[in-house]
Amino acid sequence: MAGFDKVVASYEEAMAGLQDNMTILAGGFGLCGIPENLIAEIKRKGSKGLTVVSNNCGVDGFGLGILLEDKQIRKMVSSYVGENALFEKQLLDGELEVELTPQGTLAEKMRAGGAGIPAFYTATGVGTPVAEGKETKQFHGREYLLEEAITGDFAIVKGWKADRYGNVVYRHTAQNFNPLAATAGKITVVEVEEIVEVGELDPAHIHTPGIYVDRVVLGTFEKRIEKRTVTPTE
Amino acid sequence: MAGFDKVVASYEEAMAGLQDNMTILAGGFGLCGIPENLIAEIKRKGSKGLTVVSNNCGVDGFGLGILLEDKQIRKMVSSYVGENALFEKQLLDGELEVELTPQGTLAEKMRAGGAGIPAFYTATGVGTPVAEGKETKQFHGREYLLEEAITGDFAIVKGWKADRYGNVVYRHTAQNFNPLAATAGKITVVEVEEIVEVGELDPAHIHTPGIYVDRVVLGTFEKRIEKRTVTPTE
Amino acid sequence: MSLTREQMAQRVAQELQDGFYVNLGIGIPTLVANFVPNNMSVMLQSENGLLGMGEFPTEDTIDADMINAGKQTVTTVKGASIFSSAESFAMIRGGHVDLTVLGAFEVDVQGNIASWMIPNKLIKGMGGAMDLVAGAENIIVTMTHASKNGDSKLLSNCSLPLTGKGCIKKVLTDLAWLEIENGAFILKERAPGVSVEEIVEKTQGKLIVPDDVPEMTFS
Amino acid sequence: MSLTREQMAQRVAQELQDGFYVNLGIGIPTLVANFVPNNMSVMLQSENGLLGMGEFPTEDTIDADMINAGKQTVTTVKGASIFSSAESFAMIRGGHVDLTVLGAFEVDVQGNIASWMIPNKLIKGMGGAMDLVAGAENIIVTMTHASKNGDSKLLSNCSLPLTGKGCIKKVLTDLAWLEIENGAFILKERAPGVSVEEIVEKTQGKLIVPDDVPEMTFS
Repeated sequence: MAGFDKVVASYEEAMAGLQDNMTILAGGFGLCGIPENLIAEIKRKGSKGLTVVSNNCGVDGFGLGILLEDKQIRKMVSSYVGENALFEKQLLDGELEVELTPQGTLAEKMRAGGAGIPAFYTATGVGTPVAEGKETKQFHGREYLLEEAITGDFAIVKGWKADRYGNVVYRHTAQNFNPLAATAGKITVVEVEEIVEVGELDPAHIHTPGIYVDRVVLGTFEKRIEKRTVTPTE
Repeated sequence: MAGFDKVVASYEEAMAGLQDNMTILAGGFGLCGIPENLIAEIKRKGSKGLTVVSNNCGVDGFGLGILLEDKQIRKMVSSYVGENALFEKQLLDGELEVELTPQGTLAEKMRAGGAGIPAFYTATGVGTPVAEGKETKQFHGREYLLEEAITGDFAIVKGWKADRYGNVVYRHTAQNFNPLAATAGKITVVEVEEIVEVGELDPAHIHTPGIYVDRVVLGTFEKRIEKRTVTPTE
Repeated sequence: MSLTREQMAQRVAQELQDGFYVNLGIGIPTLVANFVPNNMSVMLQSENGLLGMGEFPTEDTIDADMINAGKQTVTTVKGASIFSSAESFAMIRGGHVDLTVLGAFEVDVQGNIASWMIPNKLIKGMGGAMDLVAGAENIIVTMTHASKNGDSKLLSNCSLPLTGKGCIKKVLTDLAWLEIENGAFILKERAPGVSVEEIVEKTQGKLIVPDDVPEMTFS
Repeated sequence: MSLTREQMAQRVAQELQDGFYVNLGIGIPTLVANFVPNNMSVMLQSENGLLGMGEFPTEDTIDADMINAGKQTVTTVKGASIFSSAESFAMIRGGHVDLTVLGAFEVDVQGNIASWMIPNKLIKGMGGAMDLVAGAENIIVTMTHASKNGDSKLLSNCSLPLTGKGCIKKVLTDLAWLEIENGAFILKERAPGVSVEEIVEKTQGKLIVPDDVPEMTFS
């Protein structure tokens, strides 16, 4: 089944074809489940003018934050940003554009992008700055906003395990936006901790079927923790 | 965790509260993964004037087909019907109304109903009889139809295993419409082949989280096969 | 000679590429799976929620919970995945399936297709056909070129209610391989032994006949 | 005396019911989990994709892949489920969460809430707050009754950009428990030792004071 073998040998190959001014959808929530090595490869490549769609923008020196260092990001589409000083500076200096999108709407926009739904209605954001310039419509006596789908030139995704056909499972809450981004990229690249034999993943428990995935690359991960909270042991 | 114990002792309890003229969403595709005992309980109860939303309407004498015998169904919302003679007769006699809905639109309408999306756009059905009376809108130069969400007074669902909290997994292609119906019922009832200990299902592999489920009932199933196709063994 | 059902399936199979995800409709399209070239793999998507459909089971392995969109008992291949109907149609509607093959009653020069409803006959429903034709980039319609009465099924305007609008670009009939472009059928290949004249006669919609119309080959 | 943060959490916890699925925001709402009555169970939903959030892990069990919406490392309880952000907000937007508790800058008599944006200050974003207030039937807002400058946060019209419109019915401040009905705050309970006069003085929006306003009790 050579035609279904999605595994590439290097990160360079994984991000081949990335060009300036492209739109990239990235999985992850905070620093959890972020495609950290694919982000590093984008930094190495030096592509500029990028639009990045991701719930957050990393921190100074890690995650998407490192793409700010060489001003590679032109625009962020996110629900929550600014955990990093560099982000704040570039935003205030007008070097970075931000489109704030409610978290649930952002998730649904990516899902819609992958699912051939060009737009959907939601009550989220009605009467708020998010509603500016958007169509509204009443259903059953309540007002809803029309929100359009998002797709990307690339989707960069962090999985736990994948097989060569690109079937992916995620680990714990590192799932988050990853399966949604995976559906909505023209080229979807998944980096994983482990590549397993085809047939090893239970068909009923695959989170992202291989049909959405173009490339799989094996990586090692730092997995930085943003807020380390522990229960002291007695 | 008594408050989360969804298990009921009988099918009578499982369908308590069902009244005439209610809307019922049913999982299943053909005869695969249908809530066969919950359907039988609806027949036993004798509720009339029902609107049933289900991809198909069973066959003569099995599945939703048995609700035709006493004319309990007023209206079917389905993508494909008429595998049963009784269905055809009642339709031609004007005793039964049918709203044909493309299969993917039907699935998405149920998902939307559960997800608080009152309506979405799809290219499916543009320029066909399905588009009659529906709003259309252009996105990126293509025409799309506005389709509204579906919710039900009851959702009747067939699972494989559930725990007492109502977390459900489905078996093979018996999944189909079941997880979608499960999200969109005011009262969601799941019948299963096995009730397992809480904690036994892997949190990352639960198909329907318990938050969607109101009642769980244990049953035994005939699982009739509609088209038995086999590869002869040598 | 007009093509047999098997030859039609064989011709469609020539359009497959290694690594294609394919949805095959009921009838002739289903037979395409039997003609996948040996040096090639495709994965079959079944819209009830299965990617990686395998052969029919044996009597020993038959399972009521494992069926395809035609409601036949099937198996899975290695690397298959199983999911909900919403996920299945997200794949289809989202354009992730590489090739869709399905039957039809009529096709016209605008790329319209009618395949589900004959007025005044019992209407069973469109099933997943409307989603499939709206979602796919790459669709092949398989049907006989004309009805038993000799009425052409390749029309200037479909006479039956549509399944989809402007979505068909490739048609294989028992007589010819045609593509739809700029409001016309282009005759690309003819069945072995079938004359251009017969195809012209049996095609009601505008037909463009290039200077050279090769015969189909079956290797 | 105005309520402490712990007392506020304790008062909110009195609104819990056995079997509730609850989403708790950052700050005081998070503390509510510490006051769930012994005879009762609730399941905590965290909008990054977790239903059944447990306590913080130990140093031995800490896992970067297991966090909550506040980005804190957590554990799961038995019977938890983990899913995508789209599924998580399907639950929230679809009204499946029984109670949502969150903080705010301002609330007004129309049930509007402002909680995410102060113009001319750096805007970090709304995160999931807009989805939470739009989706939930049952929301409790927790905040101080007035700012440190003494400016009321219970207004006739929110002055800051909204998080949600007409969605708030219950507010707990450090001074009072109030409900919003027909364009007014209804004073339901006052913090122990706090006078009705003080609450009236610190409430800018229309306030209805019933004849009897009991003190809160903490058992």
